[in-house]
Amino acid sequence: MIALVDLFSLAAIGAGVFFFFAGTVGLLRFPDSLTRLHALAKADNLGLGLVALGLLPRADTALAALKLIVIWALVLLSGASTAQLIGRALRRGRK
Amino acid sequence: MSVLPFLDVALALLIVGLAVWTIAARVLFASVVGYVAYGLLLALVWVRLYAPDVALTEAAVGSGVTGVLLITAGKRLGAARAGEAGPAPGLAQKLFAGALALLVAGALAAVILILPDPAPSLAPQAAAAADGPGAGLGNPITAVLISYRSFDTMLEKVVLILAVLGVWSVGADKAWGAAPAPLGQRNPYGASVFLAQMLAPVGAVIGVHIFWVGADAPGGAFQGGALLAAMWMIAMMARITEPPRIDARRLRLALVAGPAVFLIAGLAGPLMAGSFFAFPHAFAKPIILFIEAFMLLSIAVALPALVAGPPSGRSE
Amino acid sequence: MMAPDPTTPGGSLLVLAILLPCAGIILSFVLGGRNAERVALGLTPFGFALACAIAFHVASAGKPVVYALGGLAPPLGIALRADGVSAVMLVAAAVILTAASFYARAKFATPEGAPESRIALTFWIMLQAIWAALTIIFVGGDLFNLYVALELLTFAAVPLVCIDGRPETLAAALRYLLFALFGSISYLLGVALFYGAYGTLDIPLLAQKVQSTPIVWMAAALMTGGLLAKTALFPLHLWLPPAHANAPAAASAVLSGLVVKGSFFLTLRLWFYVLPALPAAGAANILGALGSAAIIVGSVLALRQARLKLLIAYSTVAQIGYLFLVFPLAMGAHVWSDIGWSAGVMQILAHAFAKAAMFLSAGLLAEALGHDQIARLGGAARALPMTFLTLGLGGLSLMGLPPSGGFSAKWLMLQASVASGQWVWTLPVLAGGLLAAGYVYRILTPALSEGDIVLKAPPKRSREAIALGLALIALALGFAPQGFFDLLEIGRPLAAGTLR
Amino acid sequence: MSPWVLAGLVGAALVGLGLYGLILHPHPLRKLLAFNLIGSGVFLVFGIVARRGAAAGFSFDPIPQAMVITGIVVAFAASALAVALILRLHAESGRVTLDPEAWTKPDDGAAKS
Repeated sequence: MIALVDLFSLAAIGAGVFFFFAGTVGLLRFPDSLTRLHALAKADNLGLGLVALGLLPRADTALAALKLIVIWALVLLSGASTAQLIGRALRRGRK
Repeated sequence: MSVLPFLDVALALLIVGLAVWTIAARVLFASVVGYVAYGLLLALVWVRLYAPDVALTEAAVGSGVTGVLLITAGKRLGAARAGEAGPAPGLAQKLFAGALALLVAGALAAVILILPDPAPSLAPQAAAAADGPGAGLGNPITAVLISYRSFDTMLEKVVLILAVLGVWSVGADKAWGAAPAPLGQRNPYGASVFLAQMLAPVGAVIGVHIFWVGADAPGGAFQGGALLAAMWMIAMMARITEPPRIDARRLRLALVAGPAVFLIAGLAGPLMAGSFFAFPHAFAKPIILFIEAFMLLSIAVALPALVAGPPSGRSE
Repeated sequence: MMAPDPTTPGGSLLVLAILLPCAGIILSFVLGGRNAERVALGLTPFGFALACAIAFHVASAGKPVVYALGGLAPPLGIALRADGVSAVMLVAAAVILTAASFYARAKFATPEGAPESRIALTFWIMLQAIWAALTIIFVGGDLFNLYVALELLTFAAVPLVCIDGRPETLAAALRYLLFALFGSISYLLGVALFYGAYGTLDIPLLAQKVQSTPIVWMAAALMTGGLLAKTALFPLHLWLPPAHANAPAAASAVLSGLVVKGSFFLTLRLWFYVLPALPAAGAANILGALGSAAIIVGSVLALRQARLKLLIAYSTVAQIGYLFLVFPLAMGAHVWSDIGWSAGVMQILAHAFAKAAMFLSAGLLAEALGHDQIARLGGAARALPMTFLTLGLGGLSLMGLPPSGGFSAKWLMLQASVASGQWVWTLPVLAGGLLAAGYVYRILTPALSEGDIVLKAPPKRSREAIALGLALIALALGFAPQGFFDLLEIGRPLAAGTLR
Repeated sequence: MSPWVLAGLVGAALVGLGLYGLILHPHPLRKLLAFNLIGSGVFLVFGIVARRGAAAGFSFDPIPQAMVITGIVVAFAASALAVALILRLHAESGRVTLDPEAWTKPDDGAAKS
């Protein structure tokens, strides 16, 4: 049972790290700001979500688990909004 | 062999790299952005130094609120012509500055490496005093800030009042009493309004929570207040609310609430516990929380006031 | 485990002397408008009385007055400690700040029914803040507490420099702020190293522990460097003249007379109270040499100024140089170091009063004439006799002519140099006196010559009297009795070779 | 190498870098950034002093850490005052130079240093 939970954590966190890695590569390699933004948003939303998911079974208390979810939700919220804002600013700058 | 040492080294290199970028970047705005990223990473170093209270303060004040301040300033100044600040330094100046900086950094590093072993510490005294004047506080940092070295903390709150007045005082004479210029654009984007509406209430709850647990866990009036300040600033940037007029009685009362209550409690010390800035053993925790509540308010108001700047005659 | 509470009788006065102006700041800020002025002026007699009471306690007890805040003895708690020099400085600061407050009423008063104005609120609050900060600096016993006081002083002084809002004053204030911030942070780094080495920041506890190690030298160098930048010692003096010359006269008097003395006072605390055990002859000679250079450079630049206020400001750069001769002349436990110590403190006081008087007079003159160009002062002495009497008397003390506090200070410096065999320090003292005579002559000659002067408005008698009063105190210091110099020795760690 | 040694070296490097920038950059905002770098370097020195002082069941000495919190807030207040001055100077004159000679007026005559 414990081994199974560990395996789940490992898989989820591993997948999360992969998305972060991919996002970082995108940030460094993509040609323009909008596509880089796209790469970053993937890393933030999916990557962090998977890492938080993987950590959930390892939380000591229900409160700690709740905090993990809240952290992910907050990052999701601010990440999505700032991506919007940066995108808008870029479009305005281009005109 | 744990992986932590490698992470530490990577973090250190990244931070020094960003610091170099901040100093060396050609464009003003790039340098500002480098500094803000640097501040965020620095908070991680504080976690590694077993200083969660400092990490929270650094993230909220040192990086977050300072970031807004500097980016706003950088944006306004970045558009200005290059070279208006004066001639670029010559080679001799560069060599002199470089030599001096190397000398100071080298000497400092050498001295840090030979700090005495075992290190002197006041932790035992602080632990012993916890049974006395600082009774009932699980977070020793809060005990130091509000009890053992409360005098410093009170004075630092007075410094904040002076800083706010100093910032206001660079405004124009005819604008005195008016509100500072709005923080955001005239027509804020939907996304920033959405962010403020969603984030500000949650952030405010978290801010109060951080203050409340601060007596026993990492957190306290400084960190909670900074978070509340940030939420208010987000709301102002989305134009959901505007900076208040600087002659508003309520604003001024909120700004001085922390130091005033602290000062009165300090003055009442001789009656309560026989000495200025002493608290009676049995009531130390409620008194400290009471003082901190007003400090929370003052910090939450002072930081946005400092960012918003002097009063502006401009009305939109 | 816990050290006994070191509080002495009269100790609560120290706390009250600090909290009084702090309460004044808070009240002025909330009540606003005319009340800021009322609070500031209303508190001056109490502040003055507290300073005198502390001085009386120190003098009558013959030992420092101490208060441990929160009943917690150092190292965990913070102690306040007033010794002889603190007592004298507290009284001097109270006199000058009170004088500046009443002098400033003419410019910073808020008329009945008028709305709150920017300059009035800023001025009255910052003046009280300077009072609070200086009080802590004079009685603070903890190095970090003193850091907070230094920052308080910076935040109070900078807005005063640019209170009239012209671009050149903003630039001067900004330059001052950057120098001051560098000074504070450098000082703070030294504090961190002291804590890392000895686990305490209490001055007497540190003094017992310090040894001549690289850490201590590094900390001392950093703290001294920071304090020198704040004191505007040559070659870090560039910020001072524009900042002091552009502020309103009442503010200039306080900035030049007192604020730079705050950071100098901490330099004294550092070397004479924290580090008396260090073999510091080399460091003392470096400080003395920088001081000598400041005397010469500052005086020569003062001779070349076209504006009266700039001339007086450059004279401050020179007179600060004299202060630093105290290090070679009073360091260590020698028979002559008492003389050097008396000379140093006398120079602080004489310059504080003389310079405050001169800046206040320069302000009156600029208001009466509409300018302060020295070349256009022809005949001004006849139109403004009392103002020029004050300038002349202040100049007398700067030159070091008897009878004046400046004369006593310089005479004691010469005595100490001769007694200690350090003849070399007589040269800057004498040369500085001659150069000072030169720049004072430059002010007085055109003024005493013939010329037609049109007064825009005659200055108020009471304001002239305040300035003259300060100049007279600078002269009266020349008659200080022996008991005054004995007071200065109270609590000095290595007075006359004995640990007191 | 223990983390505190590393943090100490980073602190020393930050102080050096900041000092270099503070002396060299003519732009006041760049000077302010440099000052903030020095500040955080100094705070790190406090941090390692606190970490080394771990004793009596605490993993750190609380006194230096409390000092850092006070210091961070003061440093922010200083930055805010400096930014206000810089922006006002820029708005009033269109320049941000700190060179005293640039502000010398013709009627100051020989006021050169």
